[in-house]
Amino acid sequence: MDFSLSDEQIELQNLARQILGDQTTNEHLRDIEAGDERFDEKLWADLAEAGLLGIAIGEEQGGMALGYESLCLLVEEVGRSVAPAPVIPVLVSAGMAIDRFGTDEQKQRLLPGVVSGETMLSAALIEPLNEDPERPLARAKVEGEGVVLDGIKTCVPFANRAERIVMAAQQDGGVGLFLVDPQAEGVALARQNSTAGEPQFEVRLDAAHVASNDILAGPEEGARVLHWISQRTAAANCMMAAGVVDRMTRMTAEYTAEREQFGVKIATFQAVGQRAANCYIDSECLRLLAQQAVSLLNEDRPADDEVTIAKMWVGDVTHRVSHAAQHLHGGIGVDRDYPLFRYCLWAKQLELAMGSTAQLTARLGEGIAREFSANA
Amino acid sequence: MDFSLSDEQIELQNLARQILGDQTTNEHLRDIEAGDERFDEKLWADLAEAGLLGIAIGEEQGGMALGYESLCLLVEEVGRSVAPAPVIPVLVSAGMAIDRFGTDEQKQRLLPGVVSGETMLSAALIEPLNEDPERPLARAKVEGEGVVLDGIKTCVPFANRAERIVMAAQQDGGVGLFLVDPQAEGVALARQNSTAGEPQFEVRLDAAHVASNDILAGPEEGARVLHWISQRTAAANCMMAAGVVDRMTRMTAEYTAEREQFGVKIATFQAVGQRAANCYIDSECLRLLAQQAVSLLNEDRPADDEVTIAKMWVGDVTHRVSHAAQHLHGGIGVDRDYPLFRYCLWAKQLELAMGSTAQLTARLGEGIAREFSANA
Amino acid sequence: MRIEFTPDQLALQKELRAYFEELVTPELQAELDAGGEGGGPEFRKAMRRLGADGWIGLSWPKELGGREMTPMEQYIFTEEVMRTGFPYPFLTTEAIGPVLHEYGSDQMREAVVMPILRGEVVIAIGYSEPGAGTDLASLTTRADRDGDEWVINGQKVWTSLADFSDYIWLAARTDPGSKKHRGLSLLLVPNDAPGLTVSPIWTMGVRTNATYYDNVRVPAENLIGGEGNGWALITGQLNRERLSLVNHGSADTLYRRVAKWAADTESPHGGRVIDQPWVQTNLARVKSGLEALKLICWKQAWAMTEGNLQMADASVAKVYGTEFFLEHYRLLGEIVGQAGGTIQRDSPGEILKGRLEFMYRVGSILTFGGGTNEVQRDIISAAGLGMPRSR
Amino acid sequence: MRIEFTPDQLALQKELRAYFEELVTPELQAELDAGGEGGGPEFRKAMRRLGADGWIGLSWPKELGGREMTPMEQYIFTEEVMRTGFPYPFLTTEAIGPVLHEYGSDQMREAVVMPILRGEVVIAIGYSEPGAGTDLASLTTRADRDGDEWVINGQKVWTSLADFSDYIWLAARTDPGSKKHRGLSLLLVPNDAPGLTVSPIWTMGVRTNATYYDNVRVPAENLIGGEGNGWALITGQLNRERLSLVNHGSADTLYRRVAKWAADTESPHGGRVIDQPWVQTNLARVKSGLEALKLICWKQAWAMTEGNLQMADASVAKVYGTEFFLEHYRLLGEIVGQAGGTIQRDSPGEILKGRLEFMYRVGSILTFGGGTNEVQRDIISAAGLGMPRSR
Repeated sequence: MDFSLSDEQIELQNLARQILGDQTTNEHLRDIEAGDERFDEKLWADLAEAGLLGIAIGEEQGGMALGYESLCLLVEEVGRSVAPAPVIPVLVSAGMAIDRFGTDEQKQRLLPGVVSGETMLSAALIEPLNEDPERPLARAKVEGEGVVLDGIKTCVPFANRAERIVMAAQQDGGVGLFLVDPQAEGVALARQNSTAGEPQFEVRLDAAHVASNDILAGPEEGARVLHWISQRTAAANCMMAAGVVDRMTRMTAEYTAEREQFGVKIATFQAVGQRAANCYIDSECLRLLAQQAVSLLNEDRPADDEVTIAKMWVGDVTHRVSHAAQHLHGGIGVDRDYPLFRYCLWAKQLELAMGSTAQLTARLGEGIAREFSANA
Repeated sequence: MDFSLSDEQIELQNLARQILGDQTTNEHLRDIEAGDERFDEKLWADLAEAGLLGIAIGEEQGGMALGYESLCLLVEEVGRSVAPAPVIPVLVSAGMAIDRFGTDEQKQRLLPGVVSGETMLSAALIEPLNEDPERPLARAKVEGEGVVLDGIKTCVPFANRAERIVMAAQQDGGVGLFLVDPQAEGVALARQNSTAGEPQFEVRLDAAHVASNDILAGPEEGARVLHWISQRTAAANCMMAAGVVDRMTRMTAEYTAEREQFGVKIATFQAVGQRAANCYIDSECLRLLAQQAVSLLNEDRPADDEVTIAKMWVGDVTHRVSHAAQHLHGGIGVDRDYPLFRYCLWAKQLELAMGSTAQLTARLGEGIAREFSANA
Repeated sequence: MRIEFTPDQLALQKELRAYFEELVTPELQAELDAGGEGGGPEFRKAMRRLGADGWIGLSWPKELGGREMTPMEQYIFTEEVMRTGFPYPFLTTEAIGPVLHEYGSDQMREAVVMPILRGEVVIAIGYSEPGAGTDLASLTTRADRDGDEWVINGQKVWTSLADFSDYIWLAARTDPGSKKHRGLSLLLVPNDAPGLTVSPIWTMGVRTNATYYDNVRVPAENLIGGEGNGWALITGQLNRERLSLVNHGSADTLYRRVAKWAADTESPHGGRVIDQPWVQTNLARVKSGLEALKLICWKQAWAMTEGNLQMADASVAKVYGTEFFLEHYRLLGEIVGQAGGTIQRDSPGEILKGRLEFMYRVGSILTFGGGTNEVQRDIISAAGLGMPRSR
Repeated sequence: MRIEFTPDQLALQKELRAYFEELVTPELQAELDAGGEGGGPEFRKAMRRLGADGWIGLSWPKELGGREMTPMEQYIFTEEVMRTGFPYPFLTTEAIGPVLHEYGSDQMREAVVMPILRGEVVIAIGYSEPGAGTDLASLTTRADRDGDEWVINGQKVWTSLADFSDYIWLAARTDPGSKKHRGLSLLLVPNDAPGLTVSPIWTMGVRTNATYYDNVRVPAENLIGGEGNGWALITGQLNRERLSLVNHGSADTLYRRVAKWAADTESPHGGRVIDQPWVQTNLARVKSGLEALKLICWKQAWAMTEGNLQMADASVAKVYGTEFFLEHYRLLGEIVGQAGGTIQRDSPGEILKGRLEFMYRVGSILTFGGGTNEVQRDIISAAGLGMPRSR
């Protein structure tokens, strides 16, 4: 049993904190958000420069091969700073999946650019009215050496900038996983405005051709790979949420320790302190659950329930802490001139992505029924 | 729209408060509870003397025919005083049902004694592993003019003292309702200790014979009558819970306004006041919901959802307020020398009787799905 | 007890529902869907029509052109307005209008009050300041007498509607040495007064405003209700505001829209969205919470009609309603999922016009706005339960 | 990070689980099922066997006959004990024993400490008084020096186990003029001391006791740890108590029992109890809450092993655990229904030996016992978040 980080991980964490902290001042984020897309090219380049984009990418591709758990420390810091840096789609859902399951050619073609910050990737995990990443409705038909895709994906982050988008489709014999070029013929992108401001796209596939060297997994192994990606994306979301929630909680403690009403610091009202304590408890629980899921996945151990439970907690905790933080701040908490609102918007996004608490509770319950029936 | 009581109802309420208040001092209840059964014969006689047992029984039987809503005022006061007086089983589940659906002979035989306090009745609404009152598993077989019953009923209050127990059984063509003599051959009672201390019994029916004049409803109308009884029993439980919760809340306010720790009244800790305020809000919501259900049933209007929702709130509110009251009292709250514990025990009993919140939520949800599907 | 609408009340509800269905034209709906809290040309047109049809001034005496409605009837009106989502300026028509009529000059009655009744005037509220939110009595904006005028200097925040309103109903300190709630007065400031600037505060949801007062001059008669009498008027208005904050109508409409959507929408893996037990559970929890909200609102409207509203009960409504709304949006948001909860209106793939996405962003101000819920709970434990106050 | 037991830890867990399965004979189980917190002959027998097998004194140095276990290993032991429901006297063996060994006389080591290690002695805690619960430092029971003895006068409440314990570990004021936490000392009082009377307090759940001290005399050496040093010993012990209060083992066992019952039990209208979606939802909510509890406990045990336990985190465990338990019992209680939740053990129709009925009645003391949760939250906001204190 060990809850501590290695020295190497602590170094990574400090490095990430430093780079992200410097470049996510309220003023700077406001400038970025005044632009067309909530993305900070310089920050991305700096993360690349520091090697952080290669944390979980193999050394042969220029990465550091330090694994998923270490990468999730970066993800947590992105949450803590709400940096406009798509670490989960690029590095977890797509980058790590290619590093693990891709052909040598795919790795060599795509990953060095990811490490250097020049290549963006993304993953398309949900579809309209079908938010279960593991049961895609899109269809793939073999055509020659490649496949042809039809279907719609939705809420795909940064699809416009991605060199390739990882996506799944039903095909004869199972589920296949493909690296789709968003600029290819038959692929149409439509911009979607999302709560958190992350640029997202609806991706329509109309007989979109995927060449054979862009097949990530065939129907025999696709389901397993897709499960692998879903789990790691979900657990990374949990770590990001842990960062968001931790910062919201501390920001609230800091603000109420300064803000005066009725001649006293409002933190000295017991109702304020007790509610902040609830946020602390929630934040602590969420981080532990996220860490457990991440550390098990890091060692490729079974973690289905652990991931589901961590994601269930994300929904509850983001909801509770986001509202508590806004409430204890009062008006300034929703003012776009003060940094809290970004955390609240990301909290909502993370609450609903990769399954809502109600839905996941039902799923976990079904699993429990199976588990105890098998025992019976 | 009118939330007020009539002058007559206010008189009844005051009368009930006076009689119940006088006879439910902590000392007196302790004496009663030291006995074999938690039942106060003198109190019951006094309620009869004051006419309160006849509130909802027809004038021809010696009652006042003031209806269900007025009876529920008495029920609420029994909750508020945790009096050892089985008003719901005797007066609501059995008495009102016989008054409404019984034959003249049944009414004349049983109800004058109920009004005078000499005749006790009860109702057996649940069975082992089958807590849906409207779907009995017991079986009735016609035999001559009467029927023969087989099955098991559980948690039947005061079965030992009842002249007749209202109970339902499946029979050819539907559900029948019967007035069962607990002393009859083929009926065996086994005492059950219950959380609230109410004497309850498992009632085993082994070819128990019911004479034709003890049939309350035949298979054509039994389901309707059973629904009528279930709803009124459930809504009366809600009113009793409203009384219990109101008293727990006020007792907590009174205690914390007196109790000192750290040199101050503990009520002046904001965390204490805020939590007591939550109890007040819960208590207010519960009373309104219970009143709505009761007032609709009083006029024989449809109230299925209203009763279900009120009962759902009973589960949530009794749980929350009971724990808040115990917590804010500290140790004395669980001490059987101080009166709070009785309210907490009744709170638990009422929480789980007539359906738990989780179960009823599922049922209400099914109804909503039907409602909106029909609209579609 | 009779916990149902009377036939007359049902008839009024029906009349209003039909009226509003007609009032909200597709053009108005489009303007409302585009966000904001009113002020557009369609909004103005609808207000004038409401005035012409005699629906403004519900609570006013008939001799003033009002309807002399009971609070119960006003509640029914409010609920139907809220169902449509129309940003009816209740504070202008029901709170400030009557005060202006009672205390204003004849000239002001002609110039402001009659136009309010005709639906031509909207008034913004200028109370909060950067350092005076929950502790409103500590505000520092001042108005100094200079001959026949008051000269106003200071800054307000959360002056919602000020970007399109005709006047601002401003709280200022007219006795500079006074402290807390003494020495405050209310002034009616025309939006076009020189020295007044309005600058937007963009929140997570809608726009509100900061307003700056740099030697803004208003005639002496624009101080309403007497010098130093501001606090009573402010608190009276806050109590009234609280009533329209927690209304059952809009929450019920949203529930029905989501339930209908779930019943009408096929799930790609078979069945409809509403066939899933967890969806049913969420809907049931919403319905159960709504039922309590409805009864709290009804009881409050009834108690006001009877002249019998308890202080604690008004606070119960504020706390319960505002906290329920947050649960409500969340439970419904889970049903519409990531797409319904995070894709904004007018983006491809949005669900129910992005309504749940929007409600999350605007809904969170209610627990501290209109008197923070901690203060309300302090009121409940003191006034409702007789407990000694915390401080 | 490695958020799993190591192979050694798993082996210890396995060893203990097998050991306790054997230790809890049917006779002992029957005695435990009959309620109470120990003290019966089977309990005494099991304690002596635990002593003989070297399982007492986990945290003690080896030279004292202890096991020198790390806090992580102690946690595993505690969890396995809690799974069985055996009322192991942790405070006697892990908190008071070592203090007596450190500060007690040789004679006392022989007469009390060694018997503790052999499982022959149980000690009750006498801290709370009628007027000193949460505010423990205001206690008034006094001990006055008279020659070679201390003379004790006063009254304690919540002296659990005193009805069968061998000693009472008593907090008393030895400096009569002192206030609050100064001037308090701890004394070991034999249960058979003249002038000591024990009278039951019957609670909703188990029995506890009031203890009365009427000129009770104990030798001077029975004051342990130095005159006036009581407060540090008391708070140290309370911190330790908090750890065994919120343990994952018993809650997890109850969850598994109910889930297994629901999977094994046919529903009369078709299917099994566990096939109902709402039952699955309740179980999932329990499991999700248990998972957090498990990790909080693990982290705490790990942090103690590393010598790195944060003050706020110990309070997080206390608050989260005790409030979760109440939800836990309720969610499981709904599954077993009215019969399972309200019919007591040994009545016909009870479910799972009335366990859920019982847990409701005893479970509610934890949120205020062991340091009330409001105080814990004050600690969290101050120590964990650096917020200024309320008072």
